[in-house]
Amino acid sequence: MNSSQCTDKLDTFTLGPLEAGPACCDPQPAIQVRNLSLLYDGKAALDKVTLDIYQGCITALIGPSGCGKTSFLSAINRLTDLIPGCNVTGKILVHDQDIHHPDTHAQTLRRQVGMVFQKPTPFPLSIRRNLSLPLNEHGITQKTEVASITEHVLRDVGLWDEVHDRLDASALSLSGGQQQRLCIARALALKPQILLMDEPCSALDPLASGIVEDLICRLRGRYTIVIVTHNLAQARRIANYAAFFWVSGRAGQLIEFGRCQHIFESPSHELTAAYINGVRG
Amino acid sequence: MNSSQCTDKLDTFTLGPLEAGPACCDPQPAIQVRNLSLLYDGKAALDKVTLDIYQGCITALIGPSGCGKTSFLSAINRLTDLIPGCNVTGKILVHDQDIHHPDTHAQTLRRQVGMVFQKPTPFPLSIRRNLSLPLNEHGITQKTEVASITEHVLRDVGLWDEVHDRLDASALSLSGGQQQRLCIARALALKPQILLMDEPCSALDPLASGIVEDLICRLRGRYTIVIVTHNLAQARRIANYAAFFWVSGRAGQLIEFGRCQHIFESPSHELTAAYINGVRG
Amino acid sequence: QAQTKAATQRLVLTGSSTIAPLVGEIARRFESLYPGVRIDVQTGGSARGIHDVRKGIAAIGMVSRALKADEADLHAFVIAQDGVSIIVHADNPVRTLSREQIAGIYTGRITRWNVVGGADARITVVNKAEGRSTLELFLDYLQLKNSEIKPHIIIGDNAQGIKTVLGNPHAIGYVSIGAVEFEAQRGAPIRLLSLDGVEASVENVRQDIFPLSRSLNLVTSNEPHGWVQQFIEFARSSQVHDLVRAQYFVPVNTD
Amino acid sequence: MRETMPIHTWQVLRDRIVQFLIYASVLLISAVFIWILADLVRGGFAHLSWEFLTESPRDAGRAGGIASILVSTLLILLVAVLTAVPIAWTTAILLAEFVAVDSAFGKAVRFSLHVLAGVPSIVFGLFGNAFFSVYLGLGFSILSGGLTLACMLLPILASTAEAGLRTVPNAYRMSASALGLTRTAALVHLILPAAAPVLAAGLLLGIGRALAETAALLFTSGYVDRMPDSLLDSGRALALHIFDLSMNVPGGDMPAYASALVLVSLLLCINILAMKFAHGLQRRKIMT
Amino acid sequence: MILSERNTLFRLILIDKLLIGILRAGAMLAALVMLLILFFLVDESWPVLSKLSIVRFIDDASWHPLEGAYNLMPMLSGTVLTSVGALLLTIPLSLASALFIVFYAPIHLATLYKRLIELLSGIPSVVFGFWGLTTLVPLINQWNPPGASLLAAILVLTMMILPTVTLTAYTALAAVPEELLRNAAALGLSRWGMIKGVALPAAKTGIAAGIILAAARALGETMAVLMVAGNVVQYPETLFDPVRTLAANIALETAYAMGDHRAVLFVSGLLLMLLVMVLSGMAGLLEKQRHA
Ligand SMILES: Nc1ncnc2c1ncn2[C@@H]1O[C@H](COP(=O)(O)OP(=O)(O)OP(=O)(O)O)[C@@H](O)[C@H]1O
Ligand SMILES: Nc1ncnc2c1ncn2[C@@H]1O[C@H](COP(=O)(O)OP(=O)(O)OP(=O)(O)O)[C@@H](O)[C@H]1O
Ligand SMILES: [Mg+2]
Ligand SMILES: [Mg+2]
Repeated sequence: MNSSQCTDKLDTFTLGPLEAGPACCDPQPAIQVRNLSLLYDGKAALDKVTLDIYQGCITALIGPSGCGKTSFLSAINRLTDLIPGCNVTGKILVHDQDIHHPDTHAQTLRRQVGMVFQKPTPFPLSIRRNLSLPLNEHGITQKTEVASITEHVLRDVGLWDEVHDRLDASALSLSGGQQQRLCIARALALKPQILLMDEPCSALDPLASGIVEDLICRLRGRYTIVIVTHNLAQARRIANYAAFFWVSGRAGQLIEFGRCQHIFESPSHELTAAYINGVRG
Repeated sequence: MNSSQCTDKLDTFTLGPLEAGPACCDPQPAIQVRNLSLLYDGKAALDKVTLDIYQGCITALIGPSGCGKTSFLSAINRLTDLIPGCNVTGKILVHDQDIHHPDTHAQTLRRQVGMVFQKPTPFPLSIRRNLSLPLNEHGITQKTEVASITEHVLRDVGLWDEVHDRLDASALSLSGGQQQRLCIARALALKPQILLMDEPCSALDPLASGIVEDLICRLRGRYTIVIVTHNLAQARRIANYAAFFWVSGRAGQLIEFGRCQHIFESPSHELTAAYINGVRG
Repeated sequence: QAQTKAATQRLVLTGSSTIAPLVGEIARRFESLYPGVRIDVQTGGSARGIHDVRKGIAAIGMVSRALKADEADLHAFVIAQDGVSIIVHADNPVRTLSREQIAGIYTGRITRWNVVGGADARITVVNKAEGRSTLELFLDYLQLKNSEIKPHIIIGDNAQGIKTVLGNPHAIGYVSIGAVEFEAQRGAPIRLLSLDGVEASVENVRQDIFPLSRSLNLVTSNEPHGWVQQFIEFARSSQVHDLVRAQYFVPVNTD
Repeated sequence: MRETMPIHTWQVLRDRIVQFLIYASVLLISAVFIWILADLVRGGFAHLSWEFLTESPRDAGRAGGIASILVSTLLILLVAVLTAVPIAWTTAILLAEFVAVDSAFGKAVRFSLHVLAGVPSIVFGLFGNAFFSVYLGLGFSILSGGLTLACMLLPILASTAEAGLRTVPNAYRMSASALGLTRTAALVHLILPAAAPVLAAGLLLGIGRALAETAALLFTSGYVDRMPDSLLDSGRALALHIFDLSMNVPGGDMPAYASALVLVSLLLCINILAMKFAHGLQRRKIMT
Repeated sequence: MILSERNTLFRLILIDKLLIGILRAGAMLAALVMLLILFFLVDESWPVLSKLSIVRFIDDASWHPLEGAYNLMPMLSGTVLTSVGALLLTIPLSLASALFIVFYAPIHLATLYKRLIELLSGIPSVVFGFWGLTTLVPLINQWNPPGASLLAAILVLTMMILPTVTLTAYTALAAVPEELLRNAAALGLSRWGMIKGVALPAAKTGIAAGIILAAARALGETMAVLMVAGNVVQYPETLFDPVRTLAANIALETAYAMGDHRAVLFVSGLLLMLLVMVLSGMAGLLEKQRHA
């Protein structure tokens, strides 16, 4: 993908046209996870997870607390590198490229794989600077270009109308939901192909949560989205695929993966069924 | 209830016999809440809540985050006294005694109304001392009596077999679920009539959560239990009554109160229905 | 560049705290006569002055006693004479003490003032810290070793001795006569006791009849030249006699 | 319910006694400290004047003021802070951001800082005298005094800065990394600004310590009470001036009181500033 | 596929490498200072350490360096006695102060009192020493001369370390999780029951670390003690006897010392540093235990 192409796309990359993404007729794996195990200080948190994440789809990760969902996401964009004592084995291919290959740089990988956290974490800077800081760091320093990207991503997350007259206000002055949308915008500004979201709605009030959920739905198709959620209804509403994790023994394992309907309506594993029906967890 | 009577009861007060509590045929109010309003620094958190909690039953408080469930519990055992700027109006009768009456001592009230919190918080002392400290404070200093109560309550919460050989180990060395059961045991040691529980399972893993839930079920009948939970399935499984809170305007309000089946199967308020079905919140 | 500037135009003097105030005044006058020269005066005791001069840390050392045999490598220049005497608080009725009485007090044989004709109170013995030449002079006079002395308070400089005695009516100490007269002149309630029947005064020191007197020296390691020489000559000249007298020392006559 | 569970009177009594003891201690402490402060103000205020602040000392400090002393103090402080800050802060950043807690290098640096923090100031004085004054030949000078103080400030500045950096929420580092920012960029644009109030508070704390220091300067910056011309001149620090006036100058109590009052007021200002910074940080923490 | 469209990667990595280099250099320098200090202390004390046996510092008749008597023990005892005395006074008073701020005082009074203590922690030791010299010593002198004494030193030291202990105890107590206290209250514990049973045990390592820190400070304190302790080298028999501490000894004699005398003073500096290092090592251990 080169820059001119991106800017082309940006013009259509606003609230309206995005509404419907391309259909996923023939799913192509965007991320291939093979035998992924993850240890914190020698204690296993994930045990031999093998999974394909399909391009352009929303994949929901569900499961009880502590089953390793966050750890799984962190392994994909190598945020685990930052955690001392964290040891990852197994293979992860992002767009057919091994992320642990010595030629793969964490910084470029992370540019390609955006991430949104549970707690909205805008930087304690102005709204504008929140978006321009990562752009500048990635070599996009031209003022007009930065400004145009800023406007586009803010429109995309539906924040433009709410904040365009106070772009220089502190990002901390936004409400929780606005902050979370700003964080999504910030991730989008780098034009990633993949978006990892770790319970993006759970720290928000119901109203804001609904807005963010709508936003995620609108991103489907253009981005490959992996979303962790505790809200099963939400997973059901927005995801194409679902992966169910469970702690068996000490470490988290992938119990079942499949299309959302299957998982929710006819789970093949009894644990999944129990979890979905609220009997356990 | 005097001490000798208690000791009598203690003999039958173990894992076996407790299994089935007395049936609640004719519900008697143990707590009567009338027009309870609660303000933090002048900002209302609860608005005119009127509610009866029935003796020997489990009453579940449900509702979205921030609707004042914790505040409601704290008002009942006057823990709100500890929060500067917190102002409680309205009337609360615990076993027909006004808790705000000048003759009512907070310490005796709290002895009668035990409380268990979301995060397991054993004191950083030995397991034994965790139980003996409150007993000593309430004048039960005789060694044999303390030891016998310790054993009984630990049996009650199903912890005796797990810890009886290391009672002098630090309580912090227990697992999360064990810690929470120790906290429940600690509350039980004072022989309260009422037990308030603020999301007692939400910080635990599924397994531990299940054990604590079973324990709560076994306490039904002997204790009047008020439990806050975000897990609707859990509320449905264990509670006799349910109270649904919701934030309307700025302050939390009681929307609906009734028998558990009614609330979950045929809620009379549309907000309740929406919340139960996961459409909102 | 600062280094060379400092080396050519700055004189460092260290040593005896008895001499330091006097030299400080002399230096001030010298500086006003020769702008561009800076003279730093650091106190530290006579031994320190000798040490620093030998090590080259100071250009001139201040030594408030005659040089010893093993210090013959240094050049000494007397700038004034001083005596050391016993001091007590002005409220103390005792006027004179014999050599034995003093030795008795300082070795702890006499512990109360009424034994020597004073009030019924415990004596507070003030001694100087190790390394001060005043201490050496005093010990020499009493024929004692420092380890035999049983002090109650140990002080550093002359002024501290005076201050301690001022604050404690039952204290006894010994300091430079010059320093005491200087303070007494300012109204400090303090009294010098005579030694061996000789009144402790500047006049008696000048006449060389006071038993505990000493010469105040400036010492250098080499034959002085340049600014060092100029300063030493200035300090010995009659141009500064008023300063010497103002500090209650006895000027030397070089003329 | 009161009949069944009586509040034990001994419990109430015990609480009362403990409360009485605590209030009594607090009263005693406050009284003594107010006594000291009152003594300082009473003793020093009369002597305090504009001239006192703007004139150099005369007559061993009995007359004149403390202008040259203040200048020397300031210069010593400047040398100390300018030397210590870069070293201390880079160390702190390395320890807080770049080295794993259990790495050998980090452990070694941390250990040496820990030891340094425990070294008594008089020992710093000995070292400063042996190293800066004699070995490096700086003599009794503002420079050797300042450098000695810098060594003393090092652990204080480094540990406060490290603590400050650690209070910055990890979420910033994670988000920055997730956006592909370099650690340098995260440090410069996010972490340092967020930690700035604590860094400033730590710096002020260090300055306060340096300002109050006497023992380390005794054998390094010297006693000369004249206006210094260069950093190689000896200069007397304010705290040392108080020491000298009170110990060695008969009749020096009045100016000593006044100097002490000046010193305490300076420290008070610095403390208030430091608290303001720390407080600002607290507010920010609540906001985020 | 994973490619940046502009080649910024190289620059980014270079910047990080450069930064780490600079930081490492700084840290190295910081670590070096420690070694330098140790080296110079040992180097300066080497003339006597190599010549005299250690026993001389324990066994000599007394401290008369000019007469070749180098017994450091009276001063060591003076150092320890003043510090221990000050700690004995400080600990109960500071604990009371900290409890007052955290649990007893109404919020405004608590902040006011905490400000006072913070203000006091900033008062330089010379000022305490000066006050002790002009007020305390004459008072004690009237009672039992000479005034400058172990007692005066203890009192002045107490005032100096009291703010330190109070503030660390306050921090430790304030860090006791709110939930613990809420739990204790929910169990019907009285205020003192809550403090004694829960808050103090939970805060004990923090408080202990603060006490050790204060002890280290007391051992090394120089000027204030020098001004009020009388500085006679002896084993005190009563509280009213003067004493000399190691630190005061260094301050008093270094300016006048040369040769072996100076070297012995460096030895006493080493001894002092060793003493304090042991203490701060203990504090470090406690700290580690607390975080574990
Ligand atoms: N930094 C860490 N160091 C050590 N252990 C960790 C760390 N982070 C997570 N763990 C452990 O790894 C396991 C999986 O944690 P993870 O955060 O991935 O679970 P999760 O599914 O995201 O849970 P939740 O739903 O609560 O967010 C847990 O047992 C957790 O305690
Ligand atoms: N100590 C306090 N000071 C000020 N406001 C408070 C305090 N505690 C709670 N509140 C506010 O009161 C409201 C009700 O809080 P409460 O904790 O009772 O809700 P809750 O229903 O228990 O929520 P959750 O499910 O998240 O525990 C919230 O808006 C909260 O912000
Ligand atoms: Mg998670
Ligand atoms: Mg709550």
